[in-house]
Amino acid sequence: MSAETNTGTEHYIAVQQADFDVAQEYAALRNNNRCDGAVVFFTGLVREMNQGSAVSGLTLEHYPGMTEKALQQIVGDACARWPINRVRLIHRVGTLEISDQIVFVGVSSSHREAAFDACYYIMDYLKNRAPFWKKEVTGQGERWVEALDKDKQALNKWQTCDD
Amino acid sequence: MSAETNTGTEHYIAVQQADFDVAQEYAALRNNNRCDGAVVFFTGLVREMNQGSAVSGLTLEHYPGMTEKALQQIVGDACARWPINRVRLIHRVGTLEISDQIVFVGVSSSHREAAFDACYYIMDYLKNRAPFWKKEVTGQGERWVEALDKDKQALNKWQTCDD
Amino acid sequence: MNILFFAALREQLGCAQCDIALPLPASLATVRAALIQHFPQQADLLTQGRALAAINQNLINDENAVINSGDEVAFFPPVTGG
Amino acid sequence: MNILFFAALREQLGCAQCDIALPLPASLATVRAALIQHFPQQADLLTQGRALAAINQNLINDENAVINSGDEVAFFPPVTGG
Repeated sequence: MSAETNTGTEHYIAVQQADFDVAQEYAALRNNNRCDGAVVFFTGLVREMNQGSAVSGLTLEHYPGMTEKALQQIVGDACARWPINRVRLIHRVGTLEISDQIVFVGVSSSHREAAFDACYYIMDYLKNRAPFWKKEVTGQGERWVEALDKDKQALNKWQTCDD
Repeated sequence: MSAETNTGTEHYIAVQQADFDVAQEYAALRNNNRCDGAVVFFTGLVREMNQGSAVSGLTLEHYPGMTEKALQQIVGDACARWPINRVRLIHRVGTLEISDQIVFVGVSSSHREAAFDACYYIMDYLKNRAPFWKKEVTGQGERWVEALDKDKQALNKWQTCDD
Repeated sequence: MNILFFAALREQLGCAQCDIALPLPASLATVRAALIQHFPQQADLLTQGRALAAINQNLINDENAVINSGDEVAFFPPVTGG
Repeated sequence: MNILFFAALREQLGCAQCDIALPLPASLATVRAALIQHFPQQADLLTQGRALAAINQNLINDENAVINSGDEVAFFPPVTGG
């Protein structure tokens, strides 16, 4: 249930049950990196309230093999679009509790614009293209989380004229 | 040379010579926070190359009093514009070396859109409105960093119809 | 041919995969139609938009995409990670 | 009135603050003109755009803004933090 893949010298992508350590990920983006002036990262956490119900935990299912492939594609696309130097992307699967960390995306770049845009882009595409599914435990039992139109619409901001 | 100000229960703004610990800042955004599903943070680092020259270090001067006021204004504006819950903003002053941390902006929110936008907004306005000035040490001696048009233009993305 | 299912669709169909007799190559539309015939009670869950499709672990939006013998084919609901 | 200077402007003028005799209230434009008269060699550094102005620690873009007795006034170059 764990897969670690390097897409180039400086990128790291992992799908794993284990938790991740943000300090360690930040250090990996920053250590021996004299050229980058900007690091942007995102972490997704399990929220107590979702789609109108109190949630006590969730299970993350994925499609092994395709997940890693989809994440590599998304990171590769971001690298082709912005001058970013290091990317670290970790997504957890399995059983998680409230406030647990779900996903980490960290990007370093010379300048902040590329780091912000690439990090945001990776999350928007992950939300729409990477085969993960959340099943929540609520007071009314278990339920699969519904995909939201707003996540699909979030991709519009990345459309360019030649798309 | 250190000033710590709370702008509301959940926000933290500091201007200080001391370094900051990203893990500690992240913990402060995340601990006992059951409602936020997204944390976005930015760190700015001293780059080796800037505006065409190799840099060996820099000194950050600021306008004590006005700096804190400007940062509070920017964070307050971001909070008025997006549903964000916690903001932590630390900017260092004094003498810094290559790869040193300069600035931290961390934002937590229920959803990623608000966290990304607010963090990016705070950095863009800080770059244009907060009275800090960098003096770099290069092989050719010391020089004050020039303000860039692209930083001024970065504010355009935040213009709304009623501005 | 073998087809994989994930998440809510896996639970609703009651199986993680199934075998369907179908001459290959065939279009994604043809495979989807055969799948609907195989699970008539869950037809609405398998329509385009409700069930996404992947061929060889790539998300496919084009219903004219061709599936060849040996391809890995999967159907699943819109994704909800992140 | 007392005026504060920061960063490159402080170094170029050779002082962190200066005292200028001027009847108050006065507009920012009037104060800027008096400052330029006081530092004729550095006139170009003090023009609008090259030297930003703050009144009571608020950045002021309007040259018609009024400065009253007791206000804290500062001039400095465009900022470069972050």
